[in-house]
Amino acid sequence: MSAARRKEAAATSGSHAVAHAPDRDALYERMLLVRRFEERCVELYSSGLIRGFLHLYIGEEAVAVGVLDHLREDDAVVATYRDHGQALVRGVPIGPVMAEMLGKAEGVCRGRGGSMHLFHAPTRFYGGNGIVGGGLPLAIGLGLADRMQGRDRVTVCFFGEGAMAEGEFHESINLAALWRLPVLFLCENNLYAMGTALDRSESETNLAVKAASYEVPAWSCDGMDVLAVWEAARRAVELVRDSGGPVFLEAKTYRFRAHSMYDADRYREKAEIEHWRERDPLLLLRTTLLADGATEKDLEAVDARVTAVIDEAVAYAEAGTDEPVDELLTFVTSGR
Amino acid sequence: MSAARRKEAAATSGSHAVAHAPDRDALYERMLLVRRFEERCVELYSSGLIRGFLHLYIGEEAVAVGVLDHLREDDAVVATYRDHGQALVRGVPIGPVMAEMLGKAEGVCRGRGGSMHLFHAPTRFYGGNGIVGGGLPLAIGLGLADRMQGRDRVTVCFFGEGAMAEGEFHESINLAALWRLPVLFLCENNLYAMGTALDRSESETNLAVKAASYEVPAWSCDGMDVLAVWEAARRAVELVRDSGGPVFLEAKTYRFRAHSMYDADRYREKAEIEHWRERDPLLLLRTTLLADGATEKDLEAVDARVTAVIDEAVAYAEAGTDEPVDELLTFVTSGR
Amino acid sequence: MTTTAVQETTYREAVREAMREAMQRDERVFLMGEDVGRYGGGFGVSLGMIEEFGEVRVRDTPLSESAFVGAGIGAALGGMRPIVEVMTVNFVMLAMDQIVNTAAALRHMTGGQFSVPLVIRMTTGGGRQLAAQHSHSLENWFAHVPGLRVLAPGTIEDARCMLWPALLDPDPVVIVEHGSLYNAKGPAPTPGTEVDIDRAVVRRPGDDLTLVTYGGSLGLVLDAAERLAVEGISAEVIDLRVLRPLDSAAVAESVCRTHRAVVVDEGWRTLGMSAEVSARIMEDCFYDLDAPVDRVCTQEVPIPYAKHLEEAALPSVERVLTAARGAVGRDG
Amino acid sequence: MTTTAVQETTYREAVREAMREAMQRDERVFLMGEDVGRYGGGFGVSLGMIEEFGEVRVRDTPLSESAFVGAGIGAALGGMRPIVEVMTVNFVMLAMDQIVNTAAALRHMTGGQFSVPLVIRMTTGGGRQLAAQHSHSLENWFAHVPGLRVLAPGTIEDARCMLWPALLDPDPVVIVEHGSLYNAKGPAPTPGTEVDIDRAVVRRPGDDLTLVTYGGSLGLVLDAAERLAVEGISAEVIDLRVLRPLDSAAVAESVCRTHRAVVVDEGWRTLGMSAEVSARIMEDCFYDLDAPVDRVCTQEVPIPYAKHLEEAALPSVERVLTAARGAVGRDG
Ligand SMILES: Cc1ncc(C[n+]2csc(CCOP(=O)(O)OP(=O)(O)O)c2C)c(N)n1
Ligand SMILES: Cc1ncc(C[n+]2csc(CCOP(=O)(O)OP(=O)(O)O)c2C)c(N)n1
Ligand SMILES: [Mg+2]
Ligand SMILES: [Mg+2]
Repeated sequence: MSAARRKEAAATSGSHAVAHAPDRDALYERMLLVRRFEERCVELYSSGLIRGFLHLYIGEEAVAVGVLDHLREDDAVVATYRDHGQALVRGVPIGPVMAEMLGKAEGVCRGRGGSMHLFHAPTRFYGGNGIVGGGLPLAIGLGLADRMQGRDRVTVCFFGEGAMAEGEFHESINLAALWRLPVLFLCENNLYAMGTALDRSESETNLAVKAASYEVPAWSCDGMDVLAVWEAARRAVELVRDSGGPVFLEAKTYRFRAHSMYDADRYREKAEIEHWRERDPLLLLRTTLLADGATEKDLEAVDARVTAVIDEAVAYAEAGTDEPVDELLTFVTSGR
Repeated sequence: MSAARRKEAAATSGSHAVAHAPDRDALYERMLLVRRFEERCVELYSSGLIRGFLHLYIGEEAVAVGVLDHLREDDAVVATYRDHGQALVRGVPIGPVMAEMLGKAEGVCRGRGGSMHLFHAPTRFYGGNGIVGGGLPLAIGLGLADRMQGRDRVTVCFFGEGAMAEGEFHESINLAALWRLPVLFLCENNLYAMGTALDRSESETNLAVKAASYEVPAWSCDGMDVLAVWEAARRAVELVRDSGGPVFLEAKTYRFRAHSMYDADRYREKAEIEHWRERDPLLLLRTTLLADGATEKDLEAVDARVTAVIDEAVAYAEAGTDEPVDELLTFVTSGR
Repeated sequence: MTTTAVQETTYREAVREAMREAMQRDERVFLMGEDVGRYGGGFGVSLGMIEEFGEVRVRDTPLSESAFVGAGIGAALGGMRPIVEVMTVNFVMLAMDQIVNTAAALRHMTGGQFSVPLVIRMTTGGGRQLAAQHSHSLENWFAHVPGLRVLAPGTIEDARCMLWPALLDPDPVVIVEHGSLYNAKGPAPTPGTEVDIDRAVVRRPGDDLTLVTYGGSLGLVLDAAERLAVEGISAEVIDLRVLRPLDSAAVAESVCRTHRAVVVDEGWRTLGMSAEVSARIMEDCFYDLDAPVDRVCTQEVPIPYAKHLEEAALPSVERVLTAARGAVGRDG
Repeated sequence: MTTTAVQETTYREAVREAMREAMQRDERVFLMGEDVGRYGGGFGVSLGMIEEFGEVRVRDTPLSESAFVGAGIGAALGGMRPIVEVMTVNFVMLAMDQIVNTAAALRHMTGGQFSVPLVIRMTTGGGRQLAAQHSHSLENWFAHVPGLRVLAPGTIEDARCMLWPALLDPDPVVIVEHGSLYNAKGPAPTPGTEVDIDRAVVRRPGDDLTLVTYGGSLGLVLDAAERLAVEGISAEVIDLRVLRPLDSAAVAESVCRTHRAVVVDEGWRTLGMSAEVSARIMEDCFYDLDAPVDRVCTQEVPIPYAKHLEEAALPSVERVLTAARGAVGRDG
């Protein structure tokens, strides 16, 4: 998309840009979409249609949904290998996403990327990085380009709490603070990096305190409560946009599933998982919606709608074609 | 040196291990030795006998002298490319150090290392690293070995304030804090990394605050006042040894010379340099000594002694031989 | 099927047994890396070891490749014998400085005063649809660096038996384990088997041409040799297994006898291991060669996720057959 | 001496002029790296540029190689045209992950959606008594990686003229500048000179053998060719100058004509650039070769500080002469 087109698009994408109160129904539907999408992915993995690594976001949906609601179309998103949630919520078209998971030519990355590497230029979705912490330098670079070109865009960079031990985190947030780059550092603290608990990874486990030591405004929110995320992220995105400098936001969350499909999940207590499941973000919002007057039937209808969307995406993906093998070397360079 | 021999040596090296008050005369003499040594190096560089990079410690002598006085023989030192001061003060023999600068077979590293890479096994001097921040991981590994083997040794790791922006600093101090490794992180803050001023390198310029964010005890001292360094380092080394965990000490200092012999020093104000020269560590201690009763003649005698030692070292180095070229491939591997 | 007394094992178990044995024999040996403890290793290699040896000797590290590889260097200098696991080669780029500028250079740079008895293990290679960032084969980078020894165990026996001599080496050793080998099954090596970490080995004798390979490609090259035999082409298969120092003599001995060679490795073709092997054959066997040495490598493309594309990128039995036939002048 | 109108310049100034021109032509171009601003560049290359372009476009970075190289990638994606200076190749290992796993892989991994128009410049090589950690030549590592273009300007003209086309390339370009070239003097290229960043170039024609080289070794190879001429040996000198994609055709054309070749580069011999060139000559010219291709590279040792040892380690005119004489069968 050209800069001009993007500007225009941004101007018309009112719902995302200027909401002052959350649209709870929409948040619910988006979270459910991510949940059901990934549940379907598990099935497809079992039947061998999806292969490689598959990292599920189940349990963490409130984070992407609460955060990305505040972005304009011309803002940018940098994600990790656990990226289905961010991609779908950002608006990357679901059919091509599913086709990518299946390695089809119709996939967003024409089958080259797979689950870990979703990218989408039109929504400025910059992946999808399999290297822990690898997206951080790229994100500050996007911020640098915005600063140098005088644009008031925001780049949101997602990363796990485990990534904070990497040198890349340190170097990137320091540079962002020094140069005042408009980047939201969005830490998804799900307490584990594969099997490594936070307190075995960071000497300072209060991550907002840690980030604040870089002179970056930093705070935490309840990552299971989408409304709490929404509010915290609203402040954060606004502050980045208004100040032009970085902000750090920690969302305290939890993954209900194993790290990836290969993980036997030996390092966590069942009781701990159960405890967090009680705070399932879908459950929490569902309770609120019901209390606010929605009916079970309303919510079933949402589920049905979401399922239909996913069915369609799967059908699209399954009907997809294989990229011809003689295209193997396309896209290595521009071939200029 | 075998562990047994080292233990023995440590037991008899009383002067370094158990001093409760600084021996000011000795500190003065050591600082002067470093100063005169490097002044001689400049001459030798001009006459082409020393080549490559030469980074001078002139102005910063109080740091190495104040810190290393507290080490036992079985403790370890990790230095940077600006390592002449640390090496000499640690007790690496001056003749072989000078021979190394001249690339002679009689050099500590048989001419392979040069100025940036002084190493000395008997004094557990682990160099001499040309990669900024490169010594930090190695230092925590030495600490790890000590912890695993139940030894109460201390490893002092010197690095510049510029190194703190590197990912290696972050990863290393975090690991040291997590694993409680007996390492003293000794930051020589001379305000510049080549031409880059501290406030263009770190978003948080209070370096002790920065280090404390890793849950590591951290404080600063006046790096121009050797007695202040001595006292701060005494506490620091004691705390590392007693607690078994890491400590961070910042010495606020200044280099009077350019970064290296290639540097035209365009990035600093003359006035700034002059201002710091007034706090020359040798000048400060000299004033104290004179006030305490030493005479000009006493101090001249020290100078004469030091000069004689250096003359001898230079003579030793100049009389040194070239390593035979057919030894080129020796020491690449054990040749096992 | 068979009911012999020989115990079956896997490559994964062989690596684990090698580490267990080393830790039992020498208390200075310990294992550290990301998730080697509670998780049991990214590929399950160290499963159960933290229970057996405790968390002091099986150390989970934070995500800090540069620091924990460097800590391994320091610990080695401090008298320990660390085995550092870098989960996969894909992440080792973050620790490259420590490996090249410190571990490999230290002995020489210090005039022989210090050495770094460190073993760094890592999973390498593609073939499991892990896409561009998780399918690298960078053993050629390590093999370029003086001061390192680089081992590529391609069999269960080598996986089981190369670790101990690697730990005895006073110098840093990098061991690359191809990820698709972990599930390989076979008989457990008899206790006490000694394996050379200096020399290549002939895995299959032959007269018509030499196939040179190692690690993850060994299996497909042996398969290709089998099929060539059916076609009446007798291929000798050399498993380099030591990538540095490269055993050129073994390769030369074979090629000067067969007069033809194909080199197979999973790295990208340009400057992959095969380039060096080809250049050495040029130097050592030029006057004995009857055909140019050919290379079968990975196509020069970041490895794609889609199965059919990934397969097209990686070396295959078919591509080895084509090259081999070409070398002996059939269908060439 | 001469009073022609041709302006004298240096390699250093040529690089600077190239950057100045680019920044004048395209406001998206900017320079960032350690000490490129106030200090004027570790090797004085960017002296005066911060005064001319201001600190927004000539950006001093903290010591954070991974972050600022990665920031270059992001800035390129964000529409800028960054020139990132990594002070020397010795420090680029800290940024290797960003270069290989992101910059090089992105276009393919995204199915062609994104490209990374980034130029990364760095000083390389030895010869200045900087010892083991400051004398690397790792261009072969970059040349191994699909998705990168790698340039090695060995002349003032190339230093002056390769940057602009590199900036026009939609893909990441690594430019290695040998540190001992900066002071090289010669005529300034006439304005508007265009230089190819796809093709090698013949620097000296000859018939008896081909000497293939690039970058920091070009000078000594030309010297060697001069001396060979005196001995009656006519050596063609090919300057690869583009290390990826490698212009094998140019090499093959020459070698198939001269029937003999020596490849010279300053990397360690095993898996250095020469290995690939030798392997390609094997593939392209086997039946035309009259002698094995020889390589003159750096000895396999971390570069020592002492002058005589360093000289013994690096390629020299003498060593090229010996190899060349060997190749043509004199004193061989
Ligand atoms: C540099 C690097 N090291 C190791 C890995 C292997 N790995 C993949 S995910 C992961 C855990 C990351 O944890 P965290 O950052 O907390 O994110 P989460 O998976 O919890 O979302 C590890 C160790 C990797 N991909 N990259
Ligand atoms: C990783 C790395 N990057 C860049 C350099 C080049 N360099 C050498 S010293 C230096 C400045 C270091 O500053 P600081 O850490 O403050 O130490 P100081 O020189 O002031 O003692 C730089 C940039 C290097 N040697 N290593
Ligand atoms: Mg996590
Ligand atoms: Mg400094």
